Amino acid sequence: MPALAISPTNFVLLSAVLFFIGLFGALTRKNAIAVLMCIELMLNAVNINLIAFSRFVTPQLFTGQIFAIFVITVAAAEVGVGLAIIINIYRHRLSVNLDDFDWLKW
Amino acid sequence: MYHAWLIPLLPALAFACISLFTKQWKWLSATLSIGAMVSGFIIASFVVAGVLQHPELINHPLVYTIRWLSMPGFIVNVGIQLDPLSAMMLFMVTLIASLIQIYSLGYMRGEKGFSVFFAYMSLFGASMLLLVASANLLELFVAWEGVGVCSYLLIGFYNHKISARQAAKKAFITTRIGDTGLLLGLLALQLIFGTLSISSLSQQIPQYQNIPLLITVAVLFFLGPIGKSGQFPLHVWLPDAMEGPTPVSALIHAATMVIAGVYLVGRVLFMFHSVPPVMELVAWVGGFTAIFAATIAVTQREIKRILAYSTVSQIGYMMMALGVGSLTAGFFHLWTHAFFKALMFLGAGSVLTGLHHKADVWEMGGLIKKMPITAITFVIGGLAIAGIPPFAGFWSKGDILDATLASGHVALFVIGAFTAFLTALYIWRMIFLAFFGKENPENHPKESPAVMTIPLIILAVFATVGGLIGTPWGDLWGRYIHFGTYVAPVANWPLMIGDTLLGALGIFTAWVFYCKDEEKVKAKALAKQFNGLYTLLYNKYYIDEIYMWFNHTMVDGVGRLLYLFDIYVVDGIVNGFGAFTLAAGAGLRVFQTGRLQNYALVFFLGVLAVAVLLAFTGPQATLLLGGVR
Amino acid sequence: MNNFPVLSVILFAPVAGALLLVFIPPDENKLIKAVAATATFVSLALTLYLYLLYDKSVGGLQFVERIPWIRDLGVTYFLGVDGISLPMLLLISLIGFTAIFASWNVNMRPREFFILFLTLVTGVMGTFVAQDLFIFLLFYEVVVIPIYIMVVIWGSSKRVTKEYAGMKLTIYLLIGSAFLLVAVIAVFMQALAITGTPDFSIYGLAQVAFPAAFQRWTFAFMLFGFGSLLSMWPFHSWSPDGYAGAPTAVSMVHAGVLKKIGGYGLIRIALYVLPVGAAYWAPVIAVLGVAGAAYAAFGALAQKDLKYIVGYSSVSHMGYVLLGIASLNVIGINGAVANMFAHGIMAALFFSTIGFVYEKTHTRWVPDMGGLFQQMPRVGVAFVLAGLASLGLPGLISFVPEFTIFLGSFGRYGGLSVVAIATIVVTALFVLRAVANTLYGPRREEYDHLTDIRGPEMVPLVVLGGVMVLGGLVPSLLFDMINSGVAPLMASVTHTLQIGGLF
Amino acid sequence: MAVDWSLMNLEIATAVLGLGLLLLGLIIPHSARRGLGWLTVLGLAGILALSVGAWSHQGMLYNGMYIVDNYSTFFKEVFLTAAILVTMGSMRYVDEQVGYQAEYYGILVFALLGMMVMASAGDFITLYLGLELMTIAFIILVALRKTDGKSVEAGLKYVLLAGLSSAVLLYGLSLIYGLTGTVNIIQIAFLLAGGSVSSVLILGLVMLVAGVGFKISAVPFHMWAPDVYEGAPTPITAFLGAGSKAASFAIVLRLFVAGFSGIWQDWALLVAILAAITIVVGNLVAIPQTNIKRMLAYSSVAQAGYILVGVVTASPAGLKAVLFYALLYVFATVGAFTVVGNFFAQTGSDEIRDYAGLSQRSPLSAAMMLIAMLSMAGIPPLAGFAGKLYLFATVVQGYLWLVIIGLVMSMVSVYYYLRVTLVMYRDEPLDPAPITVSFPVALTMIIAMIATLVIGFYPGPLANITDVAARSFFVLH
Amino acid sequence: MTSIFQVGAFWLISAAIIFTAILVVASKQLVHMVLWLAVCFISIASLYFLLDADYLALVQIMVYAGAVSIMVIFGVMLTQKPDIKECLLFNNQLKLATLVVIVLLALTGGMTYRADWFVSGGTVPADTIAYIGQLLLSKYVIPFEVAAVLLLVALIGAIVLAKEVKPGARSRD
Repeated sequence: MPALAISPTNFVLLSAVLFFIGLFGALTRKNAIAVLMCIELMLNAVNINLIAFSRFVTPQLFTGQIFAIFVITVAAAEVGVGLAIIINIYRHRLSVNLDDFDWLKW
Repeated sequence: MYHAWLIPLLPALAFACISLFTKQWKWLSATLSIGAMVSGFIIASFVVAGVLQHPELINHPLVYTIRWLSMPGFIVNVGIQLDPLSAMMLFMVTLIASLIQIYSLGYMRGEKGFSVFFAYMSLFGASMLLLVASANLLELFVAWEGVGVCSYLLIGFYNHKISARQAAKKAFITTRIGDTGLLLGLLALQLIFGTLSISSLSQQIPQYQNIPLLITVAVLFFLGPIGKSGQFPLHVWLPDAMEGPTPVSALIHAATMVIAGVYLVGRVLFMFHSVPPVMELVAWVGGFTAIFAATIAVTQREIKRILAYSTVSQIGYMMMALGVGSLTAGFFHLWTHAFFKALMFLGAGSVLTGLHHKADVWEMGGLIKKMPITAITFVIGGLAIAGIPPFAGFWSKGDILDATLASGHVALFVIGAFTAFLTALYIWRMIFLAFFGKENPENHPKESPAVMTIPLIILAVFATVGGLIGTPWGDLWGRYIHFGTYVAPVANWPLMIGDTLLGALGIFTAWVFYCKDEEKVKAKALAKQFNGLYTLLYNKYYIDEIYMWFNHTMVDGVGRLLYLFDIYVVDGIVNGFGAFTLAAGAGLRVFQTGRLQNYALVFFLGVLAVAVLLAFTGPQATLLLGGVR
Repeated sequence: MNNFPVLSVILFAPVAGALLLVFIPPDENKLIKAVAATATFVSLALTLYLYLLYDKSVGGLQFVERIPWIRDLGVTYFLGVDGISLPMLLLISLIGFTAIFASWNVNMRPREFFILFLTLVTGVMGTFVAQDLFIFLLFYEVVVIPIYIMVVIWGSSKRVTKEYAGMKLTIYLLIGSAFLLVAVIAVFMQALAITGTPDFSIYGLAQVAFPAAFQRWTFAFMLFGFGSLLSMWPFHSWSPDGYAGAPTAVSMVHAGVLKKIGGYGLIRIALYVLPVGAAYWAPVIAVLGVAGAAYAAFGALAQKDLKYIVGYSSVSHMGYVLLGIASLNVIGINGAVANMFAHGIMAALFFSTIGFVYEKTHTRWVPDMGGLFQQMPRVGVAFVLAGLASLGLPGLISFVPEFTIFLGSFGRYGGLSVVAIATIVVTALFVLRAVANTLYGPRREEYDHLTDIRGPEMVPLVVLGGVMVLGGLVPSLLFDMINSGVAPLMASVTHTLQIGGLF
Repeated sequence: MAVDWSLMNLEIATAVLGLGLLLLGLIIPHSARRGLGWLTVLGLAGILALSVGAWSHQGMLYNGMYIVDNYSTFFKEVFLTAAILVTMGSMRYVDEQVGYQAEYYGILVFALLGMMVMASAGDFITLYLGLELMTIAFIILVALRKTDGKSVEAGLKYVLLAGLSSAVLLYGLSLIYGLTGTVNIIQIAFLLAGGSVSSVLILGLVMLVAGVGFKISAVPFHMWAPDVYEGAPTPITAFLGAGSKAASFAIVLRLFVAGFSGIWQDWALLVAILAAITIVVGNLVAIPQTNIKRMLAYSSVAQAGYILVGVVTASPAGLKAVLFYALLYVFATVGAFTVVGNFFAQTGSDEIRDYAGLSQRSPLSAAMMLIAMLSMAGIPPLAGFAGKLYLFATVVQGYLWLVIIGLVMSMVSVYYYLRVTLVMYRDEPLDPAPITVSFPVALTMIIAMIATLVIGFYPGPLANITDVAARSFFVLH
Repeated sequence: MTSIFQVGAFWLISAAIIFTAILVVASKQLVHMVLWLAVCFISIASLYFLLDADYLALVQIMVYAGAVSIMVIFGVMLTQKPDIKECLLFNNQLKLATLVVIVLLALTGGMTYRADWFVSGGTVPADTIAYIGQLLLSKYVIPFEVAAVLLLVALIGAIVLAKEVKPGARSRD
């Protein structure tokens, strides 16, 4: 039933939605850790893209999958560093509210 | 005669030498200056002798030049042009300048800038001599301006006096206005004829056809003489010029500055002659100036001021003569006038030294007893200028009136005649007031030293016999100095008698008013009766005031206006740009709030912008608008 | 020519001096000045030597040095002088030398002062000897920064603060140079596109036939760049403030020479490389020039500060220069170049004199002065000399140039020239006023203690005054040289124009 | 296939150096850690020598996944130069202000490694990893002054915003991968050579522009730069400005000039506009700054705009101009920031007004600052002039407006540079105590100064080298 | 893939993903956020199964649902103020952000929706792990190494940054 057939488009749209949900959170949540999580959502959206394309476009080459693996690795590293910094700044300002961090401006 | 080029050079060297080296040693400086001038005079007399032996020079002047400047389309060769005219001028200028400098030895004794004075005098003489001898109009212009600047320096010699500094400025600016016209004239000539050498111009101009253009050029050209020779309406500087030391006034009025204008007109008479309307202009300017200045002179009180206006008037006379086409008469008067005017100025100077610079003739009187030589020489000068035979003035003035009448300018003749009467009147008014009548008890005059009186005597001799070279019976002058073909003069008895009577009448009137009645009641009554006229004349028709007003209101006004425009509008725009830039910087800065998520938002706004830009501008935008490929 | 790189020596003698100064202890006051004077004197002597050695009959570039510099841009280290640049080189050598003595009494951080000053001198020299646009630009802006620093440190604040004046001057000239740079890059790339070989040398670019439209806008840009440097009306407003703010030496060099780079560039580069554009814009240049001449003369009339008077008068004189350039014929451009030289000498003398007056009386405000002739006759002489020169008195250096400018432009822009000539009366008016109110008039006791200039302070008066008189009495000294440079240049230009069929 | 690992000598050496530093940091006593700086310098110098030796030793690994051409080698040399200068200039600063020498130098070296990978990356995956390696290393370095709240805040802003931007970049990469079925740039270029664009390609392009625009801090993706630059330890700011930016340009060129050359006319105008906006905004906002680090940060934003000009034409000339500018910009930036760091280490201030009388307190510093700033402003005879000449020469035909904007704004920039000059040279010092310049710092300044002057006066050699590098780039693609 | 199961599974999973994602963004408590995030990750992993990327699915579960979530939990724990009251969930740019996001989403959707993707008929080999492992160590060894270094750097960095600064630490270093 072609009408229902799942084409890459579906996945792309799904990932787009996920991406922008994450983006919305990243733009609006006050809490630094929350923003970090939202960024993870966005990266996952990218992964969905990659793997979907890997499945549909280059099934035998695994390019997308490997790309996704690296993305996941980097994401994990980023989360680690990010959290470390957030903890650090929490020590300084006793807050993780991003609106409080405006010593550097203009 | 072939060393005429030395004549301007020597004084110039003297000037350089004095101003650079020998300033400290007064007498050395003076000697240098006088020596240069006198030797110049000696050479000049040889030159005159040479010219007299070579009558062919009249039509084929002796010219020798060197290259001064050359570029494609503009070549200037400077040098000496010798013909009777220039020879005569060289002779006259050197003679009078030498006498005046000798006289200055006494007059300037003890002045602070003694040697500076002599330096300036030398430069003054040098410039005038160069002007006279120059073979090229540009060279002549250089000398012309040199004369101007020297007069500026000398008039402002007492630079601590406010009046002196104003007079100097006035003299320079006023003449400068005229010179602008002259400069334009020169430019035009150079453009039209491609040369400024007098001799070649004298060949080319008479053939030139474009009369209207030539008229403009000539009129512009004539502005120069108007300024330099203090013709109306640029005469205002001349009377003030007596702010300088008296010898300077003498030099300016008699031998150098003011006659430069006359000389120039005479030099290029071939140009004016080929455009009759301009000749008329010259004649009328001269005539008007003559009577105009004479009327003013009648009412003045200061001795030098009276003489100054008389100069203006006499120069007007010469101009009139040239205007009616008589080079001979004009220059003859120039020649005689030089002597008696120098004589009278120096006399006035001697009087002033005697009276410790009290200048008002009404406060003098009876000086003849205390300073006989001065007085007698002065009287001779008076007779000369009043045109009493056989003194020099009689002959030259007679020639002028003769020429005017002969050329059919009756109106001008009448003016001239009346001026002659006025001249006699005001000069003798001065003489009677100053030298005759009863003495003024406050004054303790005494005769000046020989070094001052001897020049007076020499000049007096010339003022007496100087005219005899131009009588209808022995017309040496006219044979050498004339324009076009030479016509031997014939004795015009009625005119001669008329002149004499006019002069005598003037003297008599003066005697009646200012000598016969000790108290001068008549004169005062007359002045009272015509009070308005009197004040008008006494204030020189208020022309100075008008000029002052124009200068300070209009010119300075414009200046101030433009300056404000500059700092507020032009500068305002510049600063406006600057301010705008700074404001833009400060404005954009506000977006940098320091809020991380604002930054993120801006980032994605940027994404949006880029997306729109790419999707809707690129070459394939149309195909993308539908979102289809 | 023997292959001794004399131009490079002239160029880098001041730099050597500056480097030497770096190693002199900053308090060795006299020594520092001596070194600076020596360095500039070397340049001056060599320049005079070249001036005498230059073969006018041959003309063209002489004493050429060329070393390939940047191959891919076709840049060569290409030095040489012709009849136009040599007088300019002489000018900067003279003024650089005399300015050292004019600032003989600088005792505040003298070492830095003279280091910067020597750099400045080198920069200006470089622009005149460089025959390669790239090298030209290198030197062109070297001068800006030293000037700024000198103004803000050693300058003086009057109507405007020296910071404002310096910044205005600097930014103004830099913006101008930005447009110049645009034009240069465009010309270079266009030439590259036409000929295929990169070449930055002025001569090489002049051989390229650029399309007319292209020439029009590039010339306009160059005109703006050079014009603002030449203080072309209405881009002049930096100039009076700048001079007023600057220390004496800078005023001398800036008014004396730096401005002239603008005129030099207009003739030697813009006109030479883009004749069609020049022909197109010439009327505009003429109008702006005359407007500037008259406008600035009147503006000077309203000034009370001596430096402002001279500042405006220099704007006015540059107006004449522009008029001469606009006449686009040999006579006019001869006059323009000569007038740049003349005005340089005169302005330098003016500013050095004003510097001395200011140094001694601590005022430049004309109403506060008067009768200075009695206390300082030599200063007075210098001032009067400069003044007379600036009102174009025959017998001084600036008359014949002005006359030739008028002569050159009269045929083309009759009316405009008449206005310009009439302006000299106004010039006379304000100059004589300044002279009268500063030097003449009753003696003022408060200045009785002042000492006249003497010793080293006399150098500017003697040297510059001498040149002034000499150049006035024997103009051919200057004009033969200039003509030997202008005539061939105009020959090539007119040739192109006739091919372009403009007139 | 046979893999010629010798092509990766530089990277391997760098990695070894980094690991060695970290290990040494563990074993040697604290007192000895100060020596690590010199060790780093020596090591990097050795690698630089190696890279010079490896010049035109070109080739590809895994058919174009890793490209070693003169282009990448030149960039690696640029990074190495920057790293060496930064390390030398930062020793004292690190010892006194930061601590953690081992970690500092080690991570700095790894950041360098990341840049090198970026320079040679031939496909998206390598490119992305290199980018992230550099970014994470920088995040850590930025936040390393833990005692300073500003530093940590800068770190936080950097990590979050960098995360966002790399997410966007990745999204774009994924789309293009989906469109072309490959991540290999050369193949993508081949596939896109037709020049037909689909909407998805455009979308991917947009995301890529945003992602790399963030890295090169092009307006409007620059917002992070001023804050991070100001907060970061000064030497790191220098390295961010010089190295990170250059590396990002390396990938910009790979992606756009090589990858998307087929659809050049689609993005040329966009890049031109971005360049113009970046130049204008960067310079304008720099004017009102009072903190010198922040001012230099904005000016470096503007500099990114200038470099971007070279990308517009996607021509060898433009590429060459970019390479040329990248190197000279390293000297200017590192020089200026070294002065700032040294000054801060002794006075604890970054305020411009405190620089009063620097010309008397430390003539060398003042001169360095002046020369660096004038070079950035492009005033002859400094290197910046030659660089701008090369950059704008490429666009003068077709993008005249860009040339005018760029040059006029560069002259405007002189305004704020001169304000600093004014303070340094005219004002009398508030505290006459001289600013001591330790040997390594002095060395850094002198090298930077001489390089700036020499490149300005005699750009010939560098021009030739960059020319060769640029050509090698086009040989491969 | 057209079999009804796959289709149904896709819709189901995507619904779950979006739903949980929204919850993540919207939930007040950070802890809840983390939990929903974990759920979201798991459902994404199941999507990977659907896409025959079983190895990826495992990695996803282990790294994301496992490691990352735990780390985040720690982070949350360490940064909780005594009184955990998020006075306001969203910052003041909510409206503008919403607008931008929606527009961008619309744009992206519009641009990707009708694009037809090149779909190769090929199928994914059975055991992906072997292939991937082989590729990672052969073709993708350079990125692999770089990733290793990256992790090392991140590790050290995290330690250095998270480490408590002892008083007087500065004087020692």
